[in-house]
Amino acid sequence: MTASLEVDGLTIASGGHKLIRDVFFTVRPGVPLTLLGESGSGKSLVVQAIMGTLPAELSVTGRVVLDGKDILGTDRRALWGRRIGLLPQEPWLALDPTMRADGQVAEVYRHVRGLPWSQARQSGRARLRELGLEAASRRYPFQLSGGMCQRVALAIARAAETDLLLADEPTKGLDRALRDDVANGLKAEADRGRSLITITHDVAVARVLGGKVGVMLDGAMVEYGPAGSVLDSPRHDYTRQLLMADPSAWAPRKPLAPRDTVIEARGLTKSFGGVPVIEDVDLDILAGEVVALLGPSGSGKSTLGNLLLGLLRPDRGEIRRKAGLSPLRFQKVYQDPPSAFAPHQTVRTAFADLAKRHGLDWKRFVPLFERFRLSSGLLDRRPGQLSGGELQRFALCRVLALEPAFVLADEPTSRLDPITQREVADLLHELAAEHGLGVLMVTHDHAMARNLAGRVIELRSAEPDASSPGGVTAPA
Amino acid sequence: MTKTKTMTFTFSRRRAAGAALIGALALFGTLGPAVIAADPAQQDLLAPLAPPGGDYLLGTDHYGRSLLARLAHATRLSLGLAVLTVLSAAIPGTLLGIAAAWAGGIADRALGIVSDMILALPGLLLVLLLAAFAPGQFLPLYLGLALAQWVEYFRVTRATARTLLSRPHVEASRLLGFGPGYIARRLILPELAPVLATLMAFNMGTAVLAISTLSFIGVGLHPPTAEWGSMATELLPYYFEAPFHVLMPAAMILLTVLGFHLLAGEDRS
Amino acid sequence: MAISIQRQTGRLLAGRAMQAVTVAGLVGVLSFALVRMLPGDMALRIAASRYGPDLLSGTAADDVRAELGLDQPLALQLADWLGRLVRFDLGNSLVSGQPVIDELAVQLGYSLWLAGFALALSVAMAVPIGLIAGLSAGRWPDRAALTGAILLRALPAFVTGLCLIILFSVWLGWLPPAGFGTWRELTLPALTLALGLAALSSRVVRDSMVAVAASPYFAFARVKGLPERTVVMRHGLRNGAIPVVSLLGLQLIYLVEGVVVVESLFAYPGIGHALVHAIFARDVPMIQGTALVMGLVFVAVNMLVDLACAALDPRQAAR
Amino acid sequence: MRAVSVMTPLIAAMLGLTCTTDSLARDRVLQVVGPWEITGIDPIRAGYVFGRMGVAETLVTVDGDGNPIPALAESWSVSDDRLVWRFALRPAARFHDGTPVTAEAAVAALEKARSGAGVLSRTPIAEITAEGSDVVIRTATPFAPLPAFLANYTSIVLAPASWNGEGKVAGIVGSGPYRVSGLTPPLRLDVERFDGWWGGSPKVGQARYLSVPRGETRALMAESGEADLAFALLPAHMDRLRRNPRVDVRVVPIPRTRMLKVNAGSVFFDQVEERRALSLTLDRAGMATAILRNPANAAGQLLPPSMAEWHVHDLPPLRRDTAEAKRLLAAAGWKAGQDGILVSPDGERFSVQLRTFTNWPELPLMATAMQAQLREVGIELDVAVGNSSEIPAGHRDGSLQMGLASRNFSLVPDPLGTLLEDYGPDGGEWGAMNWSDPALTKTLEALKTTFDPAERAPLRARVSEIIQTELPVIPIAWFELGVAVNKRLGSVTIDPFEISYHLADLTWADAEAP
Repeated sequence: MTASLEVDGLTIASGGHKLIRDVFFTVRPGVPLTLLGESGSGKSLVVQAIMGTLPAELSVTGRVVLDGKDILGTDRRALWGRRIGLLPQEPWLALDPTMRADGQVAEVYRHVRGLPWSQARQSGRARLRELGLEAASRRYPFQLSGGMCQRVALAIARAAETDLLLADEPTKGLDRALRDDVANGLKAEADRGRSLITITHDVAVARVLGGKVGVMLDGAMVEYGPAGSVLDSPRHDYTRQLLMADPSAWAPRKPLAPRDTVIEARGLTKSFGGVPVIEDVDLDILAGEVVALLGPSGSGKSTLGNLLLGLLRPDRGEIRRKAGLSPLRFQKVYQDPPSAFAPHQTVRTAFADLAKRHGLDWKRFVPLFERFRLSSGLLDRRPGQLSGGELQRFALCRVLALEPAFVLADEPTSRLDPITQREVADLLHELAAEHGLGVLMVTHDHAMARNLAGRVIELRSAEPDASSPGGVTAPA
Repeated sequence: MTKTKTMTFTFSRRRAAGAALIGALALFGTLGPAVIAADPAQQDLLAPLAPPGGDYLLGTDHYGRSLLARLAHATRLSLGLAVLTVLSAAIPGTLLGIAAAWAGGIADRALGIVSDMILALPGLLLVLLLAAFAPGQFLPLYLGLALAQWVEYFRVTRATARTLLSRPHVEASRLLGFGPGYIARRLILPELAPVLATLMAFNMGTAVLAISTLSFIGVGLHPPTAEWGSMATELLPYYFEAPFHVLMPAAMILLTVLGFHLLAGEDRS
Repeated sequence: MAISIQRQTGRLLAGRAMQAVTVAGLVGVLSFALVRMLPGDMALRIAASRYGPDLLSGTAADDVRAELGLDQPLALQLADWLGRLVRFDLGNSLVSGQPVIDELAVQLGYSLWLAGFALALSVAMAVPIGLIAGLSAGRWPDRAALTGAILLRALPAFVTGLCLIILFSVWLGWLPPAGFGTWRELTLPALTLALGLAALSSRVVRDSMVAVAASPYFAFARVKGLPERTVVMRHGLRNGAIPVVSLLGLQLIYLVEGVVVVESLFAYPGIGHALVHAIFARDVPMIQGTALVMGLVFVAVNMLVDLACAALDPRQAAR
Repeated sequence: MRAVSVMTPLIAAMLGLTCTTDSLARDRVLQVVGPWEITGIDPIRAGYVFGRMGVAETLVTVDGDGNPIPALAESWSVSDDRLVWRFALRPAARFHDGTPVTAEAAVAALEKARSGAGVLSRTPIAEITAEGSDVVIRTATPFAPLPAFLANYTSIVLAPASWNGEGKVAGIVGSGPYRVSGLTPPLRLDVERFDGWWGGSPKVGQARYLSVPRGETRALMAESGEADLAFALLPAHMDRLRRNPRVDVRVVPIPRTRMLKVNAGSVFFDQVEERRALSLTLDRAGMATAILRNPANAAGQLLPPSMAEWHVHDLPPLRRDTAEAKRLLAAAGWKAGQDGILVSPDGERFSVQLRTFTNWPELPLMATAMQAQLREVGIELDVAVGNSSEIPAGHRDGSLQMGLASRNFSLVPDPLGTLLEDYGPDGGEWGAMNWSDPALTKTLEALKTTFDPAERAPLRARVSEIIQTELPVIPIAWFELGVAVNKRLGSVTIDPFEISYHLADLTWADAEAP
């Protein structure tokens, strides 16, 4: 049996405010649908509306027709795992931390499909084997990499063999190589004749999946059609922006004119618990240049950055800063903007305290806010009430107010949607040029590194099983 | 940590009810002794265990003393002792906890060992030994309870502060030039507040109950001092003739625990 | 991985053993010093506890003083205790004259039975109640459980215990009001303690279940299509139990020493009772012995909790 | 929800067990409860429990009036010079290990008792020897109350097997109707019938003594039928138990008096007027009614009417008269100060500490009541509730001002033993402090050596009169022992001297004929 799903006129409202307006699409077996849009565009609400997990206080109208039957407003619990499957976002959080991988697959066979335990376990292991996870089947989620977790989740989805599969941001938090792996896995599910709906902000995923694409903006579907036509000849402005924002589509930046060295490192070595992470690294950052620090996760990128800032102490080696610079002029921009602000303080308090601490005049911030398009209304909100992009811009303001000479940007765009990501990257580049700022940008995105930075430094992987420690390979 | 907790101290209906309850108790304890004419030590051996109503609003105890007057005096003492004990334990415990988490290294380990030792020492031993120095007096009971309780705050604070200190916003604040004082006051304490509030609410009750336990085993305050725990203990033998009298001080303890719980806010999850 | 867990366990045991030795020394010295600093005539106190007030006399006290060598220098007495401790000899009780170790063996045994049974009862009450409250957070079962918890938490143990005796012994005639030896006598004191404990632990179970129920893995388990019961049993309980286990550890410690009221109300022999009497009687070897045993119980319980947490949570085992 | 379903069978199982064991519970172990803890096994610490439970016997015991009667000794005689006592042992007496009770064994046991803190150490015994089947005791001076001293529980006769090589008590091998079948100090003693007892075979096969420190629990044990004999009921619980159809409440006056010990060497109590004023201030009737629930317990004199030979009926009872008390205090030089508290001519405030303790739960209650009563005449009392040792300690170092205690006059069944100790020329730790009276000393000495009952009577009355006039201690209340007896027991005797529970005489009232 195969399923087809038709969504028509789906509207979700909170109070009088419409969060989703008139969304429509059709999914058929073998023709996957990808909903593309940035965070906050309402993609996840659509998934929740199909699953039947919308919060009770939201009102929903329209039709969600599964195989000719309108299921909206019915209790869909009985369909879960039988007709509708879900591939969760961030599977390393969605897998039970205290249960081994095979158990989490096998229980689907036992409790959903009613097989006896012995067969359920066998089938569970078979699913993992298919996805190349044989070795991982007796491990706990925390012992698996992000990509492996994603594949375990896929094995669970495959075990249920639901006709309809929903994938909610399946590549969130994964680096580029893993992203393609996941997209291909999903493609394979669709090719096996399942109906697939994928939600993502990653254009590349949409390209791999093919089928149909719907582009969402502010709760409305602004463009809908076959993947080829939407992605290659977009009609809506927003779709075009989205496509342009992908780092691979960026135009390479003008190289900057670096000046003297702000910070240099010689022979840096650091190990944690006996495992070397950084070994004998030399590095110079000049004023007015952007240097990209590339490497897969676990290669010691952030460690190196934190060593430079003095947040960690090296086991060996030395760090020299340009003479006469106050330590305050060495700053950092964080990967996850909300966590870089105290959750209970309004942004205004944070800036007021900063002004008070350093005897600064509030006036000094005003042009910065203007420059970063941050309206004063945002100041009285708490971090939880601001978007990642807004917070990251506030973070840049905060750092710039201290007139830094060196900024460590630790994956500053990885948690942002593509358009904001581009905006922040552009800002960093501009600031380096204008203020003669030395920027060390930690990233795992090769395209971004190539297009943004004057120099690229790549650290080798230092996976626990690889004996070679991280080291600099190729200064570009 | 994708969800950010907001620590607004909203004055919910629950909190308002808690504050009202504690306020009423505090008022009863402070004004009661002045307003109520009856002397809490005045006995009438011919009218013991009078039921509520009649000459005495809440009846009399086993010596024919006014229960209302005694409850008012007891409220002042018990509530005061509970608040004093909890504050004396919470303030140093929290400060040391933050200091240990901040300093790390040897200082942290040393404080950790001290707290472990105090936990391993039976709390009862500590209180009883202190009480043996000055039997019947207020100070040793208070000291003993505070000494036994501070460890709890220390451990909770140290554990929470340690994770907080490793969070990016704290690291950012250090890079931005803020000192330990600011970080402790403005960044750590507000995050700890809900946990500490719950702990303190619980310990208010624990302190009152601990004193009642002590008076049960004969280590109470000098007579004729009125205090909830000893009132309940003294009236216990009359549980059948005057059950209401035994329950009155118990009810006061209940109201206190309830009030502080409501005041502390929602259960943390 | 098995090897690393074993090594981890080994290190944990070694750490706890060190702690045990430190606790032993410290507790012994501290209780000795404090007791000797106390005002009053120690020999008279001991005599009062030995012979009761009727037979108590100054001459009896003088005999006690001479018999126990209380007039020897303090340092000598302390060194004597430490010297014997190394040979696992805790000396004799000054009151009963019996070896401390024998008395403790009896009393600790009864205490552990009581504490263990109380703990089991409290878990049997707290887990289902906390589970229901946690899964219906904010609705009436949750509120009812909270009200009950505050009520039980605020009642002095002697009031709860008395109510239980009246209900189960006098009205229903099911269980004896006091005594010890069989599970019948054990039930009421254990229930009294369990109610107080369950008041707290049901809230911790509840909070922990709320956190688990809000977790992505709980939601995912539902989405997988597992029946609600299976979701709770397979993914809720174990994760929810992790914070509760550490609490149970703390509670067991509280139980072993905090049961004085219950022991006295139900005429149940135990270590809390022993400690209180030893302090009243200034029975230094008994104080040292009880404090020592309690300290070691603390260390042992902490160790069990560590091991239990590691067993429940593979992340902790690997850390 | 699942867990609830797990609980259900558990609860059901528990209820099931309850029912089955409930029917088994009538396996007839006689349960005795009392507040007294078993603080060890050696006779001087815990001999009372072995005596009361019929495990161990003394040579002599007393009848309900306190007259010595034979126990292990069949008969006794005293030599003409009144220095040599000869006790003839029962030939049929056997220890629980089967060995006969020989004079040598008895002598060994008594010598142990004499060397410890027991009452025998306070007698002028010179020598104890075995002569055939007789135990012969020689005293240095004539000592009339000797049989009473031998009736005390510290003088029980144990088999030689009771002591280990180091001379410490290792187990209790007595000769009574019951033998120890289990002992868990400090709370429980189990005994079973000993068929070799000289007095015949007891009806009740097994008995248990359980120490239950809380009065509430003892009352509830009696109420629920769990306890067959519950001793030392609190006054507050007796009315309720009286209404219980299953329980018989017996109240027996016992030779014990609660009294105030005062430091007659202090400025507060050195004049007899002050002590009388103190006595006149106290509301004995009120305390006896409110606290003891029996106005007849207000002590009109030191020794209660139950001690017929010592109580003097025509002695005017101590009474309350606060006006008279104020007058006497004024006469003694005390004037009211600004805060209402009396002040002596030297400016000393009449503020004294009263020490008492919790072994008898009513003592702190009475202390608190007296605190309020003394306040009315301008005496401030600081009530310090502590350990019983603080009164003798204060007596010894002179720091005691007042002490409230309960004094047993039947520890040695003849009160003379206690009186000699408390009111001798140097006072006593539980009696007079910094007070003595040559006339009293002389009378007590005379009593020690007077064997003729007719001569003793006036001497005894004289003792009571002197104490009543001089008030070296202030009697407050007499004592009665409340006992709840389950009606399924027959032939219950409550011993006012608390020497024996007479278990061997008890019967099951509802027992079927064998």
